[in-house]
Amino acid sequence: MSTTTTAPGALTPAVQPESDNYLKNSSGFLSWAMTLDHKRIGVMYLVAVLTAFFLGGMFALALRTELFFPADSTGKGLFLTPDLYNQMFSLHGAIMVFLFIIPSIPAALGNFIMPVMLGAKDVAFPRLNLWSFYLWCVGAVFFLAVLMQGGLDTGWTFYTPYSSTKSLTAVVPALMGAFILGFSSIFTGINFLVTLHKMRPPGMTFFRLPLFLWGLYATAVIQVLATPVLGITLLMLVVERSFGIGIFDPALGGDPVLFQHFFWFYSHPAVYIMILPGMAIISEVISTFSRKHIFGYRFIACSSIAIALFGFFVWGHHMFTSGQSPLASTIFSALTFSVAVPSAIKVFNWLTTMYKGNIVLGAPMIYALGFLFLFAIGGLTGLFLGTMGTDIHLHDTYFVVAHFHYVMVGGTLWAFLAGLYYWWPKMFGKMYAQRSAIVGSIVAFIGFNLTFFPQFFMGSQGMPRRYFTYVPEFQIYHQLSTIGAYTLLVGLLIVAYNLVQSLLKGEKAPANPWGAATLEWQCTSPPPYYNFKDSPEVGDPYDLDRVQWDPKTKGYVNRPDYVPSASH
Amino acid sequence: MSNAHEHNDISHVAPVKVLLGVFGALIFLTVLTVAAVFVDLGPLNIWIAMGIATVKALLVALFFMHLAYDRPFNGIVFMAALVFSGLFVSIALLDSREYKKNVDDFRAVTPLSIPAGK
Amino acid sequence: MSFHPLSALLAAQATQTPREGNIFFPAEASTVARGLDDIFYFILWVSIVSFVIVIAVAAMFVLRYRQREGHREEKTATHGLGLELTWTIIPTVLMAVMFFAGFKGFLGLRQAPQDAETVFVEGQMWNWNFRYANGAQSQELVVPVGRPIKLVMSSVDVLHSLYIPAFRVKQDVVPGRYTSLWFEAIQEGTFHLFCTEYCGTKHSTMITSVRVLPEAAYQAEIKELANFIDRLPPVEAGERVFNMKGCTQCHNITTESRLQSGGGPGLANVAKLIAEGGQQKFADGSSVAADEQYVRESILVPNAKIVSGYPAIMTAYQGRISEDELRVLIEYIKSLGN
Amino acid sequence: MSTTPHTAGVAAAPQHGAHVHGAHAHGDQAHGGHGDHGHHNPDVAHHFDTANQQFDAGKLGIWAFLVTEVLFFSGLFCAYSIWRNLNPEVFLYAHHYLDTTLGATNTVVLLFSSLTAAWAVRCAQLNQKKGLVLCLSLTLLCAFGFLGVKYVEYSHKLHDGIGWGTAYQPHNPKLFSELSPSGHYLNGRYVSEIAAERNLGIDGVPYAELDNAGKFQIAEQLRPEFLPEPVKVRTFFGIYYGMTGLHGVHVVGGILVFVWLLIRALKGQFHAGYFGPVDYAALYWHLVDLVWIYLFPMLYLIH
Ligand code: HEA
Ligand code: HEA
Ligand code: HEC
Ligand code: CUA
Ligand SMILES: [Cu+2]
Repeated sequence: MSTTTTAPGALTPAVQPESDNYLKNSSGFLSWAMTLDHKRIGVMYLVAVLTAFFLGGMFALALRTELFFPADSTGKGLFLTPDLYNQMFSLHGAIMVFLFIIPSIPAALGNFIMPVMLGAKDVAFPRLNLWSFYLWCVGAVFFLAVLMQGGLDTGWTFYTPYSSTKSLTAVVPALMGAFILGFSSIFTGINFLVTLHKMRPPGMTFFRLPLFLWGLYATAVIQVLATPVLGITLLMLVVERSFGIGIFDPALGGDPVLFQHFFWFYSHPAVYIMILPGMAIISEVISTFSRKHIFGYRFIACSSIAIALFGFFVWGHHMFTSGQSPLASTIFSALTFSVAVPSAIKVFNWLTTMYKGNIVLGAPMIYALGFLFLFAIGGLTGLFLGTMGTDIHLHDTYFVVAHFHYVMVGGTLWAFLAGLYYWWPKMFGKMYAQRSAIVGSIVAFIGFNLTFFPQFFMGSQGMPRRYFTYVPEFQIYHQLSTIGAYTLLVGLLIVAYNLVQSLLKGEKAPANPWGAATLEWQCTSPPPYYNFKDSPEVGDPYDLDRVQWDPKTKGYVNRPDYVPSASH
Repeated sequence: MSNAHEHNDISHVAPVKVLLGVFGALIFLTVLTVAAVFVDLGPLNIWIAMGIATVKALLVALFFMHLAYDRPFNGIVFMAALVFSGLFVSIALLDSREYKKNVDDFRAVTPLSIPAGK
Repeated sequence: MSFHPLSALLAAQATQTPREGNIFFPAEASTVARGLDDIFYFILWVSIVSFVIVIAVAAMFVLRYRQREGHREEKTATHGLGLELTWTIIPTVLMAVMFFAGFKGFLGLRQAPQDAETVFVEGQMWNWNFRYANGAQSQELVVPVGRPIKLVMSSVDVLHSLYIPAFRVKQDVVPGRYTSLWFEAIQEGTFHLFCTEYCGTKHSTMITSVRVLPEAAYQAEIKELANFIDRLPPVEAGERVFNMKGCTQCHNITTESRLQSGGGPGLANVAKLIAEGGQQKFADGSSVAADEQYVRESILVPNAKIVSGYPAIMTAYQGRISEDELRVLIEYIKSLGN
Repeated sequence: MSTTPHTAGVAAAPQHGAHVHGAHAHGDQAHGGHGDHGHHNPDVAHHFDTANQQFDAGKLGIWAFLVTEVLFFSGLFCAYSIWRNLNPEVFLYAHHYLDTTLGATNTVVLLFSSLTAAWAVRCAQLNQKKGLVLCLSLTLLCAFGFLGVKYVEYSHKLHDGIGWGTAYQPHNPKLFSELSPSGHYLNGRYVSEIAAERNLGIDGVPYAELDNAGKFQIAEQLRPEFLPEPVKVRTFFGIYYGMTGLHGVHVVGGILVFVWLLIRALKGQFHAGYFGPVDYAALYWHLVDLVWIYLFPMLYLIH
């Protein structure tokens, strides 16, 4: 536990009795299952999304294993039938998107960190927060039911009329599951939106919010504005499939392209639900681990909002070949680039933050650097897809698969892991072994690139996605990719081992191991049940002069002679 | 009723006069919409009906829902909903109109027939 | 790989010599391919340069400013409008160029020349059917070299997408409407034609070829395709129709059922029944004498009578098959009993 | 940005003495309300500092929720706009099956319930318990009335085989050209309207004075205007049921909420210092009303 002399104005981590920490203040199954504490809900979410990630990962490995060889001359695959393969990628995509990546950063890490970082006692609606978690569970149960009832083979995009008339799998339960998960996500969004507006302690103006909170704010805006449209789309599809209403089914005079408008009106903004919180974590980590004030705070904050809002105008870039009119395609293509600009701004701001810093290569920073590398590739390849002429060739090939794994895995997953390693000591009060954390990260990095880099080439050469088998010239790329996937598995297993070890044997974490200036580091690790007895003093969240290294606690403590600098 | 009674510390209290007045206006506008149907103005009819509906919606939002007295931010939030739904509907509509010809051409050759009981 | 940044912006058409295939692309076998590839290479170079800058700068900072004995961070400005505007405006300009190049390339892909010859395409789970102006039909696409071809496409069931990587063209095939694309092949040879919109079990084998032939050979080929029914013996002609209409997707010509992989009964069964004068049993418990009339109905309106044990997934061929084709097809099915 | 939410300080004086303690005393301190967890205003949850903050948070929360509701409905509005725009004949043809009188009745019922809901908030704000109970009960009554009318409408249609999707199987193939089996539609306003407009009649006897057989004959004459039935009529009913059904589900949801409010109101849990739930529920109810304000002309008054 850290101790220090108090300076007027600066806040000291209060010495709290052990029993006060949120993990120990009560015990028993019900104390978790019925908890309204955002921290416990965050931890439950964390366990839940990691389980989903593991399951989705297993499906991915099945895909990759099958693709090691093309089907033989009789059409038989290595160990899957075409139908099973189709179910694998559909469930892989649906689980990864709806159960893992969308709730990952906001609902797991965000839930835990956001109120503490803000200096609030809880989110605005704790009960709604718990509801959101249980809705996630119900959604997950629906997906499990889908697994029992013969899978899902529509792809995660549920395009009609295949999904409404032809598929023989459990489409309706899957749609219901995704519908419920949508509401789980909406509830998180509403909660965060209100918390950030109404629960800010005195002095915490909008432009003093840490960038992680800006990211969550922008995310919440998308969750509230876009997710309901997913809800109604899925509901209409349920009705279409069950009763044959005819809105999307051409056999009844409906329009399948309209369905795609409905789907992507949500699902494009949803990719920014996935990346914005990730970018926000990177802003925190890079500043802290470079020991530098973040560069261009306002530009970063505003670019998050810009991405969130512009992200609503570009959905049609998924539909350039769908039969959408050239007029609409042109509008969507032009606007697509307008969303890419704020992302570029962020990248350059992060770089400048590192300039003349004192860069600590801890595990979170290694992940942040990995993010920079992988997200740049993922984002830049998005430009090939946003360009109408080239997307015609690249659409629905492995080039797209590679693009979105680079942004979702290389981007969001890497940021998620950066955040997990960053806040782990705060969440569980334990330090982890830096060395094996970094080894895991590097193995995963190599495995990831080996998996998905070859896919760019086979994609631009014409390998279509969602293919159970393929023509021989693509074999070498597929084999590299499969080997990469197993390497990635090894890397992630090291990560999992490292984290479990830390729980079992880790050293006790100081209140502020990395020397960050945001408020969550002002309370003990793990935080007390009430977060803060008194609202903490709010200052510039990136003024790292506030703290200094204290060899006694092996952490940072508040500097006694600290005077807040006027500049920002 | 004296003004002192009409006060609440937390939020604005809508005066009875306003409530009844708004209600009266809403009923009047409903009658007006129904009446407007009997006048054939071609394509204008729909716009008149929607226009009246919008006036009604505004009345409800401003007075019953207190937006006229509320924090402006709540109004902005609500406007966002309308703007984004408008965006969604209008672009989807624009696109379907653009490719309508491809559908019509096809249907001219292959008329739609919906089997009974399907 | 050779690269001409300016040519990308001009989105040139047929003027330049096409390139051979490389790690990025198959050979440029249509008039539009080269221009589109140039746009790709333009974006590629912008990406490579900005990626290298980003990563080099990051690496340099990590090396120079990493934490070590005696090194301290230095205070620098926390914001700078000039810098930030620079890296807002430069990417904006580059992306504007990408958009316009891509837009022009797209228009080139969408506006078919007036004199293009039309070929009708019908997508079906999981078969392609091409119909030419002279009435010929084929399962592979046959086109002449050096002449624009316009494909007018529709689907009878779900979404498909016609993709010819060597031509850099792709367009979804949508039920209930027409979509179209055009190309002009500039190289003889055989190229892949993929279905790239997920369409169920055999999406990955909904593959066929494009054969690009010299004009004369092309004319001869479609002539042969047009009147094979008159020329060939009925059973042989029927076999061709059988393959062309996608029946093989769901039916074996033995007695073996394809139920497991989402298909229908082996057609030798019904052939045997016809030969023996037997009855076919249906899902609703009824049965009917298996004869030509029954086979005919099974093809035209398959859902009228559903063979017991099978789902009603066969698509109706009413209006999609000519009397002649039907006649030889029935002959062929009857011949399967032997 | 607006002022920080914490400045407001003092909670409204509640009517019961029991509520007067705790937070208010600290109103003018810099960190108003902090550090007194021991004696908190029982109406304010632990993580809020003041009743005002709690109310504001709830209010923004409910507005954000209404945003999601609007976007949720927007999907159906989108489908409607596109179908109506591309297939106007279908809409013109099929909407005659809807009964404008019932639709208008329901509009008035809902508007009235909106008035009582708004009034309920006022009563709660002013500590008028009796008024509050009355207003909530009236709102509930209207909600049931609305559903009752909807039930009548739905059951008439279903009786004629006009369901949605696969259940769209009009019993009588010539349904639209004749009196419907329930005698409900074409003998109603629609035929009479046209007949009046065009002075239709038999042997100089105007339509209105004809017996049923005569009316039937006129309906027969009007047939060609309706025939052949546009193929996609059933999708109109799909949209009709979809929109009114989803709206109906929201009415049912509203009923549950208002029952809960009524119970709490009877227990005297609302007062000038704590009436958030009444306000939030009323906002929701007004939105349900707003949706109907559009649905009514869109579905019933097509020209
Ligand atoms: C985390 C999720 C995520 C993110 C952040 C993005 C970001 C982007 N995406 Fe991606 N995308 C997906 C997830 C994501 N995407 C998914 C899941 C799909 C497929 C769904 C499916 O079909 O199943 C998809 C598909 C997809 C398509 C459709 C392809 C097709 O099907 O044909 C397109 C087309 O425009 C596209 C474009 C873009 C663009 C322009 C960005 C931009 O926002 C990227 C901006 C970033 C940068 C530009 C890089 C960083 C900047 C620099 C390094 C500075 C230097 C830059 C310059 C000088 C230019 N994406
Ligand atoms: C977040 C989203 C996400 C993630 C993380 C992944 C991860 C992976 N994906 Fe996936 N993928 C999608 C989203 C995602 N994917 C989507 C949306 C599609 C489109 C589906 C469609 O077409 O409908 C798709 C499609 C897709 C395809 C294309 C299939 C086809 O078109 O035929 C392939 C093929 O290689 C693939 C592979 C992989 C691999 C190898 C991984 C690997 O990265 C997986 C690695 C994970 C593991 C191996 C699990 C190990 C985990 C642990 C050991 C626990 C770890 C614990 C801690 C870290 C604490 N994916
Ligand atoms: C999408 C899959 C599919 C395609 C394509 C298909 N069929 Fe079928 N077919 C079936 C199924 C399933 C059945 C059994 C159920 C039924 O009777 O409809 C069937 C039944 C039949 C029967 C009756 C068989 C019996 O044993 O009584 C005949 C004959 C037939 N098909 C011929 C054809 C011909 C000829 C074609 C091509 C022109 C064709 N089918 C294309 C799926 C298909
Ligand atoms: Cu046809 Cu995929
Ligand atoms: Cu997108």
